[in-house]
Parts: sequence; C-alpha cells; structure tokens
Amino acid sequence: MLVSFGYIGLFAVAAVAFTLVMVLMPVMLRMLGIAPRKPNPVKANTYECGNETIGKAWVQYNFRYYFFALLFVALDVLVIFIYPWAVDLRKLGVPAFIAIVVFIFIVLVGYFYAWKKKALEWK
Amino acid sequence: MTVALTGFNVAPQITKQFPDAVVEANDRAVVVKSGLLFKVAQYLKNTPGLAFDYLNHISAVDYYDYFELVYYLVSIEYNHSLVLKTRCDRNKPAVPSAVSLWRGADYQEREIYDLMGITFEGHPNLKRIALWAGYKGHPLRKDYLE
Amino acid sequence: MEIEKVTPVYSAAELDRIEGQEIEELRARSQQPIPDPDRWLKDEVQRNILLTSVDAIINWSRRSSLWPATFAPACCAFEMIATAASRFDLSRFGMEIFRASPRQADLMITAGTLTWKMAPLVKRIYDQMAEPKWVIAMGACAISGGIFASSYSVVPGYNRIIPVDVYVPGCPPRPEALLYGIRMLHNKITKSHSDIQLNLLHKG
Amino acid sequence: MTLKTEPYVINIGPQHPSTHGVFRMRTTLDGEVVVDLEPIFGYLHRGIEKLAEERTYTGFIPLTDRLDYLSSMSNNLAYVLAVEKLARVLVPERAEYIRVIMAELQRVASHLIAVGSFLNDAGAFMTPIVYMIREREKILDLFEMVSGQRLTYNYMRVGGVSQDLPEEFLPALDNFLEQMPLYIDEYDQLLAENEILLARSKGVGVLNKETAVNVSAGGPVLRASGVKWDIRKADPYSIYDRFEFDIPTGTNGDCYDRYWVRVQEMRQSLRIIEQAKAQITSGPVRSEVPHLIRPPVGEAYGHIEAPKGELGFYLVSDNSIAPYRCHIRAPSLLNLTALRDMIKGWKVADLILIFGSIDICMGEIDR
Repeated sequence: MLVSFGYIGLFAVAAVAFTLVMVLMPVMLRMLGIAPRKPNPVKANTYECGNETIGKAWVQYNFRYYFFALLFVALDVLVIFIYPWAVDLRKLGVPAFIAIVVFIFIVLVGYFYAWKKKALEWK
Repeated sequence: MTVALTGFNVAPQITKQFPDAVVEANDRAVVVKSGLLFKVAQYLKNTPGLAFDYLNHISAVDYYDYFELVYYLVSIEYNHSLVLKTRCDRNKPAVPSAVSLWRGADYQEREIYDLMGITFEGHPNLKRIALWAGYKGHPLRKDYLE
Repeated sequence: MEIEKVTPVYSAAELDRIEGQEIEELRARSQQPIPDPDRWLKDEVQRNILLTSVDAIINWSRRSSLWPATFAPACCAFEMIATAASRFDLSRFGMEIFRASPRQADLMITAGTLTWKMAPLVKRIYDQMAEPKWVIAMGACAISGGIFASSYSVVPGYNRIIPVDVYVPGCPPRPEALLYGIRMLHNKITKSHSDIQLNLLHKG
Repeated sequence: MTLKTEPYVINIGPQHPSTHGVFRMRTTLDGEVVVDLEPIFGYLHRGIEKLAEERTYTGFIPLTDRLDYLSSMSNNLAYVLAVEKLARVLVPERAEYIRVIMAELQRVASHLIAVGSFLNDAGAFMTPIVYMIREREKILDLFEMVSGQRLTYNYMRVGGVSQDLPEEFLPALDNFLEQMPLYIDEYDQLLAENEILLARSKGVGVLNKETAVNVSAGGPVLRASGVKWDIRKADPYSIYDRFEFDIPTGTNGDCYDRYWVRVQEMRQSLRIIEQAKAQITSGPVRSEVPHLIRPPVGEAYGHIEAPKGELGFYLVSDNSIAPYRCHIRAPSLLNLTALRDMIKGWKVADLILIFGSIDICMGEIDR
C-alpha cells in the first residue's frame, strides 16, 4: 500500500520540479545575460494596433456583466462539488444520490431567485 | 444594355425645371451651374421618369483655369445613365455636397477635397481621407509641387 | 435601475492633428537610411573568435523558431500568406504561427508598401517587439519604394524607419524567394555572436 | 439610482489580423456593444492616380495590377477596356475569349480568398482559408502558365492580350474545371448548413435594399441585399452577351447572404469559363496598336464587374502619350460607406464578422 503512495510522491516532486524549471528558466537566462534586455519607453507602452491608446481604460462598465459572472461562479462551484460524487456514483449508492440532489436544489434556488429578479435580462 | 442618356435629351427637361441651370449640353454630358447643382441633382433623382437613384462615382479634373466635377449617375430601375458635370473656378473651389441625396458620395467627396482641394458645402465630416491632417497642398492639382 | 449613458466622445480632429504632427516630425527625421545591423560581420573579421558552444545552442534555438508578426499592408502580403499556406509551408522552418501582436513575435516581414502615414506606426510596432528581433524587407517597395518610389506619400524603403536585416527583392517576390530570404536570415543568426557578458564563464 | 456607464474608444488599427490590410477603425464601445465607428483610410495611399499622369497608357498597366491586388486580371481588363473605348481600338475575337476566361478565373480566386477570410473572421481559424488557398494555388498556376507571374500579371494590353495561350493551358484548364465544382460542393456541404455559421451570420449586419443603392454599394454586397444589378448583364462589355449565366441575389442582405452570393457566383463563373473554352476561336490575340498610343482629345469611362463590385476607370485624354486624368472607381471604398450603419448595436465579434463579409481590399481603397 505504502509503495503506491511512493509513486504519487515521486510524481508530485517531478511536477513541482518541472514547473519550477519552467518558471525560473527566463530568470536564469536573464541573470546569465543571455536574454538581451533593452527597455525603452515605447516598448513599455501598451500595444494597440500600432497607435496610441485613446482615453482611459479604467472605465465604468455596464453592471450586468458582474451579475453574469456571479451566477457563473455559483453554478461552476456546484459542478466542482459534483465531480467526486460522479466519479464513483454506483458504489456510493442512493444516500449519496439524495444528498447531491438536495445540494443541487439549494443552489438552483439561488439561480431561480436571480432569474426572477431579472438579473439575466440585459436592458 | 445601359442606355447612356446624352446631354441633348436631358437638357430640355432640366431647363424646363430650372431655366438658367444648363451651361452646356453635348452628346457626352450636361454641364450645370455649380450653384444649382444640388437642385438639379435632386430633380434628377426624384422625378419618376429619370429616377437616378444610384450615384456611380464622382471625379474631379483640373483644367488649369477651372475644376470640373463629373457625376456619373445611373438609374437601376430604367437602366440608363447620365453624366452630370459642373465647373467651379480655381481660386475659390466650392460645390454643394451631394451627401444628403446619395450617401455614397461621402467618402468620394472627402477624397476629392483631400487630393484636389475642392470644398463641399454641407458635407457632414469634410476632412482629409487619404493623407494626414497637416499635409500641405493638394497633390492631384496640376500645379502641385513636391 | 436605469443605466444612463454618459458619452464623452473623443475629439477626432484633435487626434488627427496630433497624428499628423507626429508624421511630419518622423518624415523630417528620417531622410537618411538607418545602417543595417551587420555587427556580426565586423566582429567576425576583426577578432576571428570561435563561437562558444553556448552561442551555438542559443543561435540554433533562436533560428529554428522565428515567429513572424502579421504585418501585411499590400500585395506582398498575399505572397507571404501563400508561403505560410500548405503549398510552400513556412512551418517547416518553425515559423508556424503568425503572431498578431509584436510582443510574441521575433521577426517582422514587412510585406508591402510603406507610406508616410503608416511610418510612425511601423516604428512603434518595431519598438514594441521583444529583443532579439529581426526584419526582412520583402518586395521592391520595402527595399526602395519600388514602382511607387516617385510618389509623394511613399517612404523609399523601410530602412528609413527601422533597421532591416535581409532584403528580398521582387514585386511581389515568389514564395521560394521569400523562403530563400528566410534561409539567409537563418545563416545570419547562426553566425551572430550574442553579446554575452558571461563573467561566470570567462575567468580571466 | 442611475448607473453611469462610460463608453471607451479602442483602435481596431492598421496592424490587425482581421482588417484585411491596413484599415483602421476608431470604435467607441459600450462594454461589448459597438456604439460608433470612425473608419480611417490612407495607410496605403500610394497616389496611383498622380502616378498615372506621368506614365504612358501602356506603362500604367503594371500599376493597375497593384490596385486590388487580389484581382489583378480584372483591374487590367477594366483599364484596358477604358483605353480602348477612348482610343476606339477593336479587339480580335480570340483575345476577347481569353480575357473572359482570365477575368472569370480571377473572380473565382478572389472569391475564394473572400469566403476564406470571412470564415476566418467567423472564428474558424485558418482551416477554411488554408483549404481555399490550396484551390487558389491551382488558379495561380494557370495564370503563371499564361503570364509568368503569380499575383501581378500585367497580362492584358490595349487591343488584346500580351501573348497567346501556351498549348498546355487548355488541358490544364480542363482538369481544373473538372475538380473545382467538387471542391465548391465540398465547401458548400460543410458550410451552408453549418450550425455555428448560421447562428453567427444569419441576420447579422443587415443592409437593406434602399440603403445599399443609396450608398452606391456594388458587387456581392449589393446583390446580397436583393438588388439584381450586375454590369455583365446590365451593361455587357466585351463578349459577355454571348454566354448565359444567372445572377445570384440574396434576400435579406445579411452576412450569410453575402457569403452565399459569393459561393454561387463562383459556380456561375465556372459555367462561363466552360462556355468560353468551348467557343474559343483561333486567330491573332492583339490588334495593331502603336506602343505609344495617343488617343484623341476626350474622355471615356470603362467599367467591368470586378469580384468586389463595379470597377471603373474614368480617363481624360489631351492627345498626349500619358492620360491627362485617370480616376479609379473603387468598389471597396463605396461598399465601406454602409459599414457604420451595418454594425451599430452589434458586438465587437460581430463587427469583425460584418467587416469580413464586405470583403474589401485596401489597395483599391487608398489607391
């Protein structure tokens, strides 16, 4: 039993090492002076198809976007919680199924509330 | 076959409507005073018999002592075409804009203003189209020096 | 909850005037062509140093995955697209994707006539490309203004605005000519001695 | 409680993957929705009309190739027709047939790029355009066989064409005409009822009939709005009255209709080439025209049905070897006039799609 955990540990170490190398590679190249570095003010400026940006970007958006975002997050988290159950639903049997149904029902109440409060209409 | 109406068979109708509008009429085109251009164009567009609802294109030609504007009008319904010309003098070239009649004239007039220097009164947004603001001179004029 | 529209519209005339001014200044400034960056030639001849193995690896890696920026003003653009398409495949040289933004591109193939109105934008796009970057001037218009050289609004050659590494003649150059130009650039990159101040490696 | 939302302005600028060249739009957006759009041209303005005044009539032909660089043969044909009308030059039979074959092949090639880049803007990134470029390469081989060039042919001359067809051209044209309908059917079968394309382009960017005529649009944009106006039928030039083909017109002038009209037009062009190839006669390909033509004083307007719309050359001559004035009617410039009211109220992604459906070429807009 312990051996299989060993493999997982090895796998975790390899994963972390790989990401670390990927992240540190540019930093290392920069320190060794291989990656050239010639900053200039125009390069730091934002790229907008070759011309200067107009007006400011920090603008007040339409509030409706945030409603959509909130609803999406709520239903997305619901899906994440269903995954562990969905992986092994025959073995978990009926009680787990009932629990999941109740859980989904609770989140759908929130969705229904937003629907009735016209959060989804655009105008 | 698009019937090219000559100046002769259209000029009488125009003179009946606007007595002193037609300056010259030959087999190729009818030349109209620039002051009355808008009224004549409106007449040509709206009369049922002529119905020139499609402005094919506008060109401007620099004949040294005057500019000549050539409006090539086409009627899709009757499939006939007419060349309407007008002349404006060189030092104060200004012609009424035809944008309110045919929206297709918008960019063409801006281009003629930009390259030839003829201003179009009543054009909603008359500024340079091909060159950049602050460009000195109008390149398509015959006396344009680099 | 009524959403009321506030419309602070920009003033188009003002922006045009500023851009026009910028074009006039750049036009006054760029009467002489910028010398081509052939630094690698001079170093090679003078000190005749061997490329370190680090250089070789770096040059190989840079050469074999040059990502071109989509800079396609005119007719040469369609020969460049034909080169990138399936018949004259550019991805054989690792130039698989045409990156739209200069940030992710290391090669600018200037496929088309450059006009003075476009010049400040080309300069800005070139400046916004990440180092190391190269430029292939594709087509007669890019080299010397080509068939439009005598026009009042055409820049006689990209090297007035940005340093150019490889010139590919033709109007438009055939895809094979462009591929030959890209191979020339590869040779140039192979011989280039990247200025590494490797104080770690160079002991003395 | 009123909620203030400020529109902000972005440049969909000259260097942009889907502006089909160096076209710039200063768009005012309210969130995703396009509120206003100001098109800016001129980034490819080479002053071709000024250069025309310092070139001889024959010397100007290479410059016409670079106008709408996707359909150089049609540009040559339009200019050469105008000069022949001006100088009253007759063209031998065989040259007329060759010109029709070349113009219609060029229409298929230009429409392939138009439909390919339209789908590219609709989100089918690179796949359809790479297939359609594969077909276009076959047409470019035919053109290369005839004129030696792939893109800027400089093939037609005043009074005919510069050289006769090589003998391996007609067999090559035969097997092209066998394959091409199968490819077009393949595209149609994949795309015509494609769920995503229908959802993205049906009813998007509608241009109704009256605005289309008022804005003097032309070509597929005008016919998609239901106006049956094609210069090949309305004012047949060269020998187009000898072939029978029909004019596909759309019904509600949206992006899907423009796409559909272009695909049908490709089929009609193949039909014309079929008939032209059958009726082609042998004989001289060029009438006796002095190299330095001096047309009589006067003016002429020659126009053809180019792939993007009605392309016309207005030439004024003062009996010298160079045109006194040469004005080019650019169909793309006029098709763009309606852009602003087509895109109002649509989202940014639809703006890119509508702009792609108009199919413009910056070479002839900025001249």
